[in-house]
Amino acid sequence: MKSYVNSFPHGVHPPDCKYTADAVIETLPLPPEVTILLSQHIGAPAKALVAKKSKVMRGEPIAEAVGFVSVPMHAPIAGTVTAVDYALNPRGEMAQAIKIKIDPDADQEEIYGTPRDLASLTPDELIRAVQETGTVGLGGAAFPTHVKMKPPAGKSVDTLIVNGCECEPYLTTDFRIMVEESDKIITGIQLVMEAMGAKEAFIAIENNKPEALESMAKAIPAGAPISVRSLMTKYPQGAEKMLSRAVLHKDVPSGGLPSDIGVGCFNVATLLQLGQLLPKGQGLIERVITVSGGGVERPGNYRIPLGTPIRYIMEQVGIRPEARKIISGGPMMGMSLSSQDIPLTKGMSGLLVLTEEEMRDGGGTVYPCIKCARCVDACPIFLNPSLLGLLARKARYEEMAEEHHLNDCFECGCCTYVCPSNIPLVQYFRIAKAMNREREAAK
Amino acid sequence: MLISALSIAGGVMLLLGLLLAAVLAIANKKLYVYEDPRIDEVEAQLPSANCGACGFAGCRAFAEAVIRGEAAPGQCTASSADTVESIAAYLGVDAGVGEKRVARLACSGGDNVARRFAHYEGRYSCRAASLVAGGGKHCTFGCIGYGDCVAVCPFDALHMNEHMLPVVDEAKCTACGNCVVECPKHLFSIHPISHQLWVSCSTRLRGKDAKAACAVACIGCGLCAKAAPEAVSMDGNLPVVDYGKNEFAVREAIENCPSGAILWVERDGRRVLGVKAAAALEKVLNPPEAPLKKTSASEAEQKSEVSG
Amino acid sequence: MSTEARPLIIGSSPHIRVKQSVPDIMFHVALALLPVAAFAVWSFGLSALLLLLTTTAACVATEHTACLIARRSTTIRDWSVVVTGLILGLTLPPSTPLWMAVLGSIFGVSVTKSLFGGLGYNCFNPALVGRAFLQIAFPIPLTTWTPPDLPGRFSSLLPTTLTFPFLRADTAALADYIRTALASGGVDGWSGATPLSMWKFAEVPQFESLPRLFLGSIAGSTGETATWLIILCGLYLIARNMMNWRIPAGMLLGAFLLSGAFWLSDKTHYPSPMFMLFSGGLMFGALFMASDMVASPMTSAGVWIYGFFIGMVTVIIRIFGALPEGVMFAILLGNAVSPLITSATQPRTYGLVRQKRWIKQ
Amino acid sequence: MSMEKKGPSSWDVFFAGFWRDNPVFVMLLGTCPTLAVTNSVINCFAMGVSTLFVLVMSGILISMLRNFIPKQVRIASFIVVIATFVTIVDYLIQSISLDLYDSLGAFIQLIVVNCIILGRAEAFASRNGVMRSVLDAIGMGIGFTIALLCLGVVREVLGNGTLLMNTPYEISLFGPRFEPWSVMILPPGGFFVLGVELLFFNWWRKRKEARALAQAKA
Repeated sequence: MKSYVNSFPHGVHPPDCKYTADAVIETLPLPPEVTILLSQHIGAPAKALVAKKSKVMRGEPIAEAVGFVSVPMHAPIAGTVTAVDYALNPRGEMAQAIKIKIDPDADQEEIYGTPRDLASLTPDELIRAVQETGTVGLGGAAFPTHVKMKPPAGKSVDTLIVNGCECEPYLTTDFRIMVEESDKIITGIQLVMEAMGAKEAFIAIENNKPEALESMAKAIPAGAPISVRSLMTKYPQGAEKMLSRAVLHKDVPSGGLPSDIGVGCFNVATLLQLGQLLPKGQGLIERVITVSGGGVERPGNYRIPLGTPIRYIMEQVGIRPEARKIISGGPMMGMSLSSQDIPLTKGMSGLLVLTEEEMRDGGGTVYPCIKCARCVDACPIFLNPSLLGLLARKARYEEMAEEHHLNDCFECGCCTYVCPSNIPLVQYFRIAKAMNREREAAK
Repeated sequence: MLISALSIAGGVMLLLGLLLAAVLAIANKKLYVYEDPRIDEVEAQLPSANCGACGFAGCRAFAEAVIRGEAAPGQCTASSADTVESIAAYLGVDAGVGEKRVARLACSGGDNVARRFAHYEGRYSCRAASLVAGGGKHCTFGCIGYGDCVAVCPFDALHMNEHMLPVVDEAKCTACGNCVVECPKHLFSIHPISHQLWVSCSTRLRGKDAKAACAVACIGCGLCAKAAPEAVSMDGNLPVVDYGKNEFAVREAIENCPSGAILWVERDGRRVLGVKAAAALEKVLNPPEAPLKKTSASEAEQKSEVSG
Repeated sequence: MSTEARPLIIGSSPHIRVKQSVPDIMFHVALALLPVAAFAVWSFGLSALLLLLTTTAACVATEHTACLIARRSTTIRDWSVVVTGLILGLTLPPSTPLWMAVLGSIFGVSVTKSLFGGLGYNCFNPALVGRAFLQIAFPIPLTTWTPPDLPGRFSSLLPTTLTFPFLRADTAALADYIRTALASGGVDGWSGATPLSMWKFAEVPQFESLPRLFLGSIAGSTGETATWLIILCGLYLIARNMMNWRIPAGMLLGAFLLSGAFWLSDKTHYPSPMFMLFSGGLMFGALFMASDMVASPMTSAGVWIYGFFIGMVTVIIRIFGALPEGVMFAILLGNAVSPLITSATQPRTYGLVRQKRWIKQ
Repeated sequence: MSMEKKGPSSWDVFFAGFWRDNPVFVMLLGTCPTLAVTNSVINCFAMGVSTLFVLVMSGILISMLRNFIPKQVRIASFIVVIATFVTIVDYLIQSISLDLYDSLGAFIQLIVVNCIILGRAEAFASRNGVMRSVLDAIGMGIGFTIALLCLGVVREVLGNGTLLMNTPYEISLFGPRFEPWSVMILPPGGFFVLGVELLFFNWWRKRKEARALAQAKA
């Protein structure tokens, strides 16, 4: 019996393509104009606090949270609000946004914020402070961090898993920040542990990142209940459910949250931002992203203000004419973007500009399923993607959800990645889930 | 010999017959179920499309409801008028025929007028494409054009035109509502054919932004609301026709529309544009002095887009 | 720089794929069968070559015609039908009349594959169905064997190969031909039996020596004799991740354990487990026929059960059945139960307690 | 079955069983004897004629009695009628040829429960006059016999290389060197041939319908 020490069963090994692993984080020049989407997170969209022509300083709150599951937005540049209306979001919808034009005379160095003494805060106050920073899960999910820090009533979190796996190919942001800014990450971990009352924390890092393992281990202060775990390099190691299996050998119950088994799971980038912003009382205005892929002339890791149009980023790093696809996030789970007008959002951990040659997706002929069972052997959730795919083609969506656990699928893409018949399984599942949601809503 | 064979056969059969007859009699008494024979008759006349437009789970359920008096025969929109009459006459009830209703599409943005700025690859279906960055059409509110509605129409009443826009054949449309449910952008709705003033656009954008995406987009100018103030009002940047005051929804409302977003649907289903809109559209589709009209037009659009 | 010149492509994630597609897999299976086919031609000469070419061509032609009739674009380019043709040819005796081979090809491909909807929808292995049909229809020619390495095998055909369609294969002439050829090589006497039938039908069971079984200098179907080569070719496919290794492993294990139990009970009557594994079509069946992806179960546990089941059924047919060989029917039986095995061995979904499936139903 | 007020002409009634409503190829009734006895032409013929006889006789009797048999006990009454005629046929075949009787086995007795006969009694004879019932019975009987022969000819020709084997009129089609396809004589052969013939007939029917539809449109 094979025991999966430091990993989880199934999964895939895509080529890692981490070309930018050695590229030190650079800061891009400020863009002339930014577009702040009011819904960059999961939950209620923020409500604009500014109107056309208001002047804002850098880091000033420009939109407030609506309710608990929501976060405020802050101005990433000092300038003048030019419009509060619609802009294209990464999902290809028109959504509410605030547009700010840079003020050439304004001071871009000074950042709005009120430093505070964190030691004196109660956990609840700390969580409120986290909400005020506008921090969301920066790994890609964009779930408000403070909501995660407050487990549902009756549940408590005693173990923290810090996700430094970065199992998606190409992406190197988490790696770079773990190498370059490990101290602030540790600060973030300690703050979150304090707020949640967690007793220990594990920093989970895949074993293809020895530098990060070393740097994080070095940054842990003596005696702190924080340890580094080296995990097997495998996709999707960075998923919450996989992490809890790999690190703690526990399963998150189906349909449940990690807090059901006393686990909280946070991305290193999120914790870095907390470690950086909380003591100064500032808001989230920029993030580090990897810009990579064959369509980019100067791939690297860049610190970029939120709301920067992708067109501007592409002008800065140089886009080749062969570029055919721009992906927000990694190639396995990322969203392809329909336009360069879309602004950078909190949930974008990378921008991949792929060429025809690199994509090799969808373009291939779709063959009938030959029941090779590779998808069954790849699915980390132990579903039967082949069967689900057949049901989806017959539009038996309810049956998929009720009898074959469709809703446990988190669309990691392993099944589609390995399918020799080029069947767009994940796309089928997304359609099925959307149809089920719509049917539920109709009821 | 013959006599004995006959008596044995006859006797055995008689006994058996008596015994089993008794069993049958009991079974008849205990297990008898009455079913109205008229249900079968009505069901036989219905179109068996099981489309669900009547609001019941298929034709048989509808037939049962009609017999019980819970539904009027006219509620079956898929039947011809003759059939409805015949069912009504058979049951001696009122046909309950309402006005003919049809599905209407709130978008006119075919590929000739609305831009696609990204090329979608994957399963050829609107539902699938809409989940991938909205489908790649510049106007994120409009029709994606992969024909999911055509696929679900049980009456062959929907067809894609040459610009990848579905066209309702109002003669065949029975208002079953399948397309209303199917469209991922929720562009279809069911209307009586007397609702002739029709806003054929769903954009939330305004002015230049809307125009950049689609030549027939509503720019929110409000001229239609001015022309027919009793029936048309502006909601955000789209006109809304109050069909409760349909008698005020006059044809004059479309005459000043600069883009053709609001139009007039004739009783036979033809869509009529206002004079101004028709002229404007003519210019977009056949720009004067341009042999290389396609490229120059798209370049011009790009420039305006970049500067704007 | 105008980056809008070419519209961006949008598509659903994942945006990268493995490069191995269905035709690649099928092509490599065909490739892996080639050495086996070459050995068959080396052992049995021109007749075997002609037989293999005939079955392959007939299968491809059948599939193409079926696609034409169904008004679909032809699917012969995915190589799967070539694999079917090769396997069918390799499972027939070298002396099979070509018209029967054509008939088996047409039957196997059309009934098992085309009628069910083509690649991916066949619930049985088409080559095996074709072979089973021939076995039931023409039992005598299909159990008439030729010794390997006959002198003159590259200069003349076996007398039955070119039998006129629908006419009886002249097995007497074949026996004469073999006797003459053997005599010219200084050997006399040919029992006309495979190692399995020599064990099963001889008055005193005879056991062929293992090295001869392993190296393939025995009588049998064209492709099943060279055990060593079959294992090598199978290992190639396993190494390329184009075959589920659990199927052959389970099947060999099942056959080994059951035949081992019999052998321990009576060593004079029952053959050793190694004899069982190396004789007849078991090795070929395990590596190339039972492992057919379409007709085998989809779960890892299910695949073990499936292999084990086929292995045991093979041994049971060989020992208790009327035929000396049982691989073909065992695999067809396995194919028939594989959907059941799949549904009974669904893996436990992450985070769920295992359902009590049988109680639920 | 079209059972409108006017009803089809007698001619239609007679021919329906041949083709449009053929009991084997269209209604898929009576598959048990169809698969079991069709391994030789003479078996098919005997089975077909026996069924025809029972169909006609029970059709006559049932249509004559149709106004006297109460609805509630009709099935029981039909079975009694059918069983009587089947018993007669059983005796008859025994007296004509014992070999034939043996090769048909239990399937003559099983005509009692052949759905074609009960089906026609229920669907037609019990609702129509004697004349029309007889026409229907003859049509269905001949249709059944034709269907059996379609299978029987193929199976016997491929399975034995002959026609009318086991009769004085046996014809050998391929000469003595024919290689018989023994699978065709065995039960699997029945399934294969029935499957292929159903495929063929349905394909033909569909094509005809499609053409009629295209013509109606044009």
